Amino acid sequence: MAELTMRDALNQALREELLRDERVFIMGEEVAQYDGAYKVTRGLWREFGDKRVIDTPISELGFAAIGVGAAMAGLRPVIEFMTWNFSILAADQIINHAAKMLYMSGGQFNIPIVFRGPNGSAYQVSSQHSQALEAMYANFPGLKVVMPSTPADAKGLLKSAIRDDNPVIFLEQEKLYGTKGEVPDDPDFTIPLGVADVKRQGKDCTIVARSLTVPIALQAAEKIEKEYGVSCEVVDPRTIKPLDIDTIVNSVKKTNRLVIVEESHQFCGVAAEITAQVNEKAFDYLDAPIKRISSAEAPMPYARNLEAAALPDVAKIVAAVKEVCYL
Amino acid sequence: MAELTMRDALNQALREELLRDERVFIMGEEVAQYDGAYKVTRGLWREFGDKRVIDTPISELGFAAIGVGAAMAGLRPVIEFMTWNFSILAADQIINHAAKMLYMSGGQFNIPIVFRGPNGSAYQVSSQHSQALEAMYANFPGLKVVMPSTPADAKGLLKSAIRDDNPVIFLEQEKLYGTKGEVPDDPDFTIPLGVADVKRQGKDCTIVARSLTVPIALQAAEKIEKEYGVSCEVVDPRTIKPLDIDTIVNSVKKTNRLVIVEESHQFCGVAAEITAQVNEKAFDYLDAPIKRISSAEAPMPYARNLEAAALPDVAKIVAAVKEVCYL
Amino acid sequence: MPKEAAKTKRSDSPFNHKARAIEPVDVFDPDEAQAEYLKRKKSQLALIKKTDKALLEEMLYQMILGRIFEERCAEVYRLGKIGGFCHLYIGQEAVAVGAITAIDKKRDYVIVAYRDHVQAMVAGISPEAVMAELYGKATGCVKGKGGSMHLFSKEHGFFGGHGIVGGQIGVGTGLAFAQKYRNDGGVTLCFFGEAAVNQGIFHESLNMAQLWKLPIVYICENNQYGMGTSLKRAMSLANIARKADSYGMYGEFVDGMDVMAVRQATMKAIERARNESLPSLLEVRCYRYMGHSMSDPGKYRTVEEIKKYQQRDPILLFKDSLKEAGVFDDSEFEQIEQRARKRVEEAVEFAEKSPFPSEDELLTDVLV
Amino acid sequence: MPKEAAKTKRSDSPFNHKARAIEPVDVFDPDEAQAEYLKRKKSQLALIKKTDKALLEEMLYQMILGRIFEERCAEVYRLGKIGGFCHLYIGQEAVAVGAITAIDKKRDYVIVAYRDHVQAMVAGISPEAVMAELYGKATGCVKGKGGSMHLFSKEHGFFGGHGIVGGQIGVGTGLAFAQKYRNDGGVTLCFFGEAAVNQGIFHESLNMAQLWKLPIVYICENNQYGMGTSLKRAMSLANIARKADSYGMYGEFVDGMDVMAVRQATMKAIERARNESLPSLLEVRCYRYMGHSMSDPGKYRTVEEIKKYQQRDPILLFKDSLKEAGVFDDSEFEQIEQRARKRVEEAVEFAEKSPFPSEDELLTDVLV
Ligand SMILES: Cc1ncc(C[n+]2csc(CCOP(=O)(O)OP(=O)(O)O)c2C)c(N)n1
Ligand SMILES: Cc1ncc(C[n+]2csc(CCOP(=O)(O)OP(=O)(O)O)c2C)c(N)n1
Ligand SMILES: [Mg+2]
Ligand SMILES: [Mg+2]
Repeated sequence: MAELTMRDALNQALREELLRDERVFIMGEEVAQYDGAYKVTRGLWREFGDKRVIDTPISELGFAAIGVGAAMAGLRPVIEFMTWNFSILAADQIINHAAKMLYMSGGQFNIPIVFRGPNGSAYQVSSQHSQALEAMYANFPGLKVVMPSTPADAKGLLKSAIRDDNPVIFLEQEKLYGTKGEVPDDPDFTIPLGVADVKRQGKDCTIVARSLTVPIALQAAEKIEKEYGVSCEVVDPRTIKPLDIDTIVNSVKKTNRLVIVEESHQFCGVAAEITAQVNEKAFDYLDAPIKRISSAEAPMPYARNLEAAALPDVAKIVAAVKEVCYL
Repeated sequence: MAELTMRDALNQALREELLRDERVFIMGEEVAQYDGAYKVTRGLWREFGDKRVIDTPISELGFAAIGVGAAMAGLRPVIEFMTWNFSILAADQIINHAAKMLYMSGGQFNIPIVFRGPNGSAYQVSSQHSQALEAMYANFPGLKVVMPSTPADAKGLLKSAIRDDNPVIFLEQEKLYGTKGEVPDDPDFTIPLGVADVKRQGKDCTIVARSLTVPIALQAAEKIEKEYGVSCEVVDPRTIKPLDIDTIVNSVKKTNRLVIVEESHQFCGVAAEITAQVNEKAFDYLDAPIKRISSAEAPMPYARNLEAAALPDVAKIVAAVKEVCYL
Repeated sequence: MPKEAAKTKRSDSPFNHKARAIEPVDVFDPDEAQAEYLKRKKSQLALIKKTDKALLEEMLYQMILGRIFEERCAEVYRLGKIGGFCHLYIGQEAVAVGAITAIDKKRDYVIVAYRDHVQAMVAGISPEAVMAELYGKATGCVKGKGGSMHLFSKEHGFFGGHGIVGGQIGVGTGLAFAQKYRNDGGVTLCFFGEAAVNQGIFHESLNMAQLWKLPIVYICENNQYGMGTSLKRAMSLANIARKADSYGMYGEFVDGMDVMAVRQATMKAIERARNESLPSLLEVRCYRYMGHSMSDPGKYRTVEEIKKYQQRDPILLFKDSLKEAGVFDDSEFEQIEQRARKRVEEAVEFAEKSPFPSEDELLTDVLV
Repeated sequence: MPKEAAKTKRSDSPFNHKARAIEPVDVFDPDEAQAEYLKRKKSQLALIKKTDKALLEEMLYQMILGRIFEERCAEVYRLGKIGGFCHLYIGQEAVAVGAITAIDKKRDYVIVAYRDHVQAMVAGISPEAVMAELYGKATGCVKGKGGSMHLFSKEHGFFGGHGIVGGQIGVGTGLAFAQKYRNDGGVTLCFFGEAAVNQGIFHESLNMAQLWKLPIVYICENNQYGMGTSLKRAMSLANIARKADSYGMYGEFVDGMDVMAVRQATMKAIERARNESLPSLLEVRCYRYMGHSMSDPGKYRTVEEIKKYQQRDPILLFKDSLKEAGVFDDSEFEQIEQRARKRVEEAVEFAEKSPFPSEDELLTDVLV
């Protein structure tokens, strides 16, 4: 175990998988000679060279397609989007090609590919650069969607994603790249996709959070415990699809209350999906309506104060928990 | 009033708006000389000529962008996607440009554009040609999303969409193009965006359906009434965004039961959103968990029998209503 | 591996490139093309004489099989046996046969668009498996899940069957990337229609293929229409081979009615890919006789236009040459045709008799 | 209106286009460029003498204003006054000034990427409104909602400020479409970096612009790097002007350190657009001195390389010529610089004093 930033944990995962399997390669804008726009791929080009770590032109659709084709032919590409905002240009390859290839080929061609990069808000990068896209991709069958919140999860999940034989949407968060945590250095450490993690035990209210909102939810839980004596359980699904709904439902059956926090837009979002599933599976256990806290129904503004107002924060979570606890 | 097919109702709406406003033009693949792949634009090129009805190369991203630019400069483009599946290639222009332009220009540049075309399943056109994309687009602030289910609604809503000063995602359904209904011929007939329509009154259970699933839900409601004496109210939101949640909530407050039917995939879909909103706004009125009926969690298969199995149908709706009514 | 930077030639200053408008080129009416064909016919005959007779027979058989198969598709489609879109290849047979018979089936790959029945069969998928797929049967080459537009066969290196115009240009580039990555000597043939050239993915793919020197042959089947839109109404410069220049790529124009010409150009391009790891763009000018798909009445062109092209029908031209070269006589032609006809009937029978997929199949193959 | 089909020239058979590899061209090292510049300098001086003195002063002022403004941005960015991405334009001033001073402000449009401060100011947005925007203040040109990458001004025909590489190429094509649709005589200048050429939207847009004869000038600011990737590592044929050939479009290479050359080429292209409704592609070769954005340490190039380009700094070259032509003397230069410096200080002061937007603004401007 070593204490690593999430950036380095991801880097370690990539490095170990590059070492482990010749078929793995990394491709994207600035991933090689520049060490990655956010330095997640630092040092890999120097170590593995031009064949395994490949800088591309700014052609998101084109290089995503190259990844899909290479995966069809048996390689295991890791495609970096400098940010997920730009993946929208490549959405045709992700949604219409990667996600459907196995099915439309009658099971002949699986696509073992990972699309990864930072997702969600950063620091005042404004509307075209701040989107959280998990809901958009999770809507389509044929894709897995992963969102780690800690360095260890990031490493274990990314390794699983690379070893997975399906297309995986791997959503990181720039604001978490610098956060630190203990990370196992066993090169066979992996975390299975589809298993939630209870990041904090509690009995009065369940908070489901993911990625950036996990540390915020944990802070809020501390504050609520201290100020109101309410004990919150924080569940981090880690994988959005497949979703470990059982862990969430079990928590709700215990706490009878649910607040869901997310950085993405709300309408047709992941919180809506979790709400719908919990409604179906734990209807009789709910003592209050489920609350969703999402980012504002607006493109992301640039001004510091507006950006802060747009995003979930501790105060909003505290207020929501109070509401579902009728405090 | 005349009895028209939905195809002709849409055609009439387009024609009237072309006549009414010089700034309106139609652009897309095969919309002009070919009369539209699905004949929605039939006759318009002959009547309005090359300037107003424009065939494009197969360049979805490019001509969507031309639409966005033209709208910025004050025109009112109607951009046809031959089917919405191909809009995924243009998603960057819809999501990153059209939806954000007003906001990121500080309110200076609104984008009065309509993107339209058939959405959802057709007749055995398989995985890359059968997707219903309302959830994907509805997730993003800055867009309106409209889904008519009758010829009159189609006409009135399309006219409102063209007159609207915002980007509107207008989702038609190929299988409905041939359905007939009374359509007002008043050139000033419009239906406001954001207002649901109760397509059938009922008191025991609410069914929310949209587009293709409305006629199926109505059939199911008849059958249920006849066979089980259960009276279903069928609510058609017509506009997915903004969503007229009040009409849905009011219906649920009366019936205490809700089934939502949709052709799209379920995960992070519109039914999830409606479930979440109803959960929040009518929690105490619900006597049973809300049921969602969506298309299968799979790309659309080609084989006739598999395709049928993938889609919502009367039997599935009947079963769901029975379930929420504890029959 | 990638990132082999383009070489520079310092004497050729960019200032020498002056503003100018290029005259678009589009001269390929059937008469002119035929005249051109007759000019090179001698060398074509010589080529035929140098070619193995069994291969020539296989080429002719595949062309005729494709033709009859597609005619039969039209019939059973009208009977409601086939659903969805059904894009027929009639008139273009020389392209699939000329190009795909040039590959090394052990290591080369083929990827195509939705007009894929004939290409799939030339690549090796049985007519039975294709027809059953069109019927949506469990015995189809993709178990009834893909249908007409999505034929695949891993066994035959046939990577689909894709319905998004242009999508397979990018995916095919990725196949060639994998071949170069593994250094296995394989080459990818990537087919697309001329209308797909207007998609951004064409541009992005060709740039990367040349930048990284990928072993790929881009085969643009220029049948001159994308649905109802003629090439000239959709492309500002209707000379596709020339677009290769933009990437510093080899580009070549090929008469797609002449199966030997297609084969020769493809062989050269494959050699270039295999030996020098260099991509090529072939513009193969051809013509489709039928509508875009079974639901297209095809009003955007005249019967005369179609007839004119049919006078240089690729099967006709090839048979003529084979006869002139003394390879086959009429009775041999008859035998080949009979064989093809029989095979198509067997395919239809197989498809008819096959079961629909079991309903459990709905939810399999979504994820591995 | 659109759909003016390309003209054909029947003598130019497509068969004449033989397979060939084109040598990529990339000769523009500063020394060579300078030699070329000196060769044409005489005509440049003649041009200067023919140009209105007030305009020359305005051009020089705008270049200096842009330079000082950007230097000040770097300073206040480091103080944390500006957030997010901040892409500076230092070194490229001749492009914005040469091109945008060539437009008719009453009817022409400008659209640019995210490196947009200087272009916005030359188009007419006040330095105050730009600086306040960078500060995220309510008085910014987009009320603090867009920030550095998203400057807009309807009043000045300035259509942004776009952050998706290549996106504005398509949107700009739509602006020109609207101008042609309205037949209002307007022309669009559409700026983008050389790395954006590799996006599919470039290809799709240029095809439609030429096909439909739209009044647009595509100005590729080829500063030779897209972030840390040099042109040659990303583009198989590094000659962008030549890519116009693919569309039958006018293409021209321009020395982007020479403001008069940029202005002249733009004027010609604007004329072509205004009078003949024909698009053009200008490749304007330039260089950025700073990192890609404020967070880029710029390790992918040497100090020597930067210094070499700085020897032909566009402000330096222009001042030299103006002096040689006897238009301004040193004291006049000093005055112009003072004026610019003062204006930038006023802009900073204005930004500092302005209020942040009210929180209600969060949910306004989402829909009209
Ligand atoms: C992205 C996309 N846009 C539109 C379509 C609808 N469509 C299917 S085929 C076709 C024409 C393609 O023409 P071309 O590429 O020349 O191939 P051909 O059909 O002539 O073989 C169109 C517009 C599609 N399938 N995908
Ligand atoms: C679609 C997209 N991909 C990637 C990025 C990240 N990015 C921003 S600027 C840039 C480099 C662009 O270079 P160029 O077009 O040459 O313009 P320059 O910055 O040199 O002015 C990149 C990769 C982006 N903003 N949008
Ligand atoms: Mg074609
Ligand atoms: Mg650049």
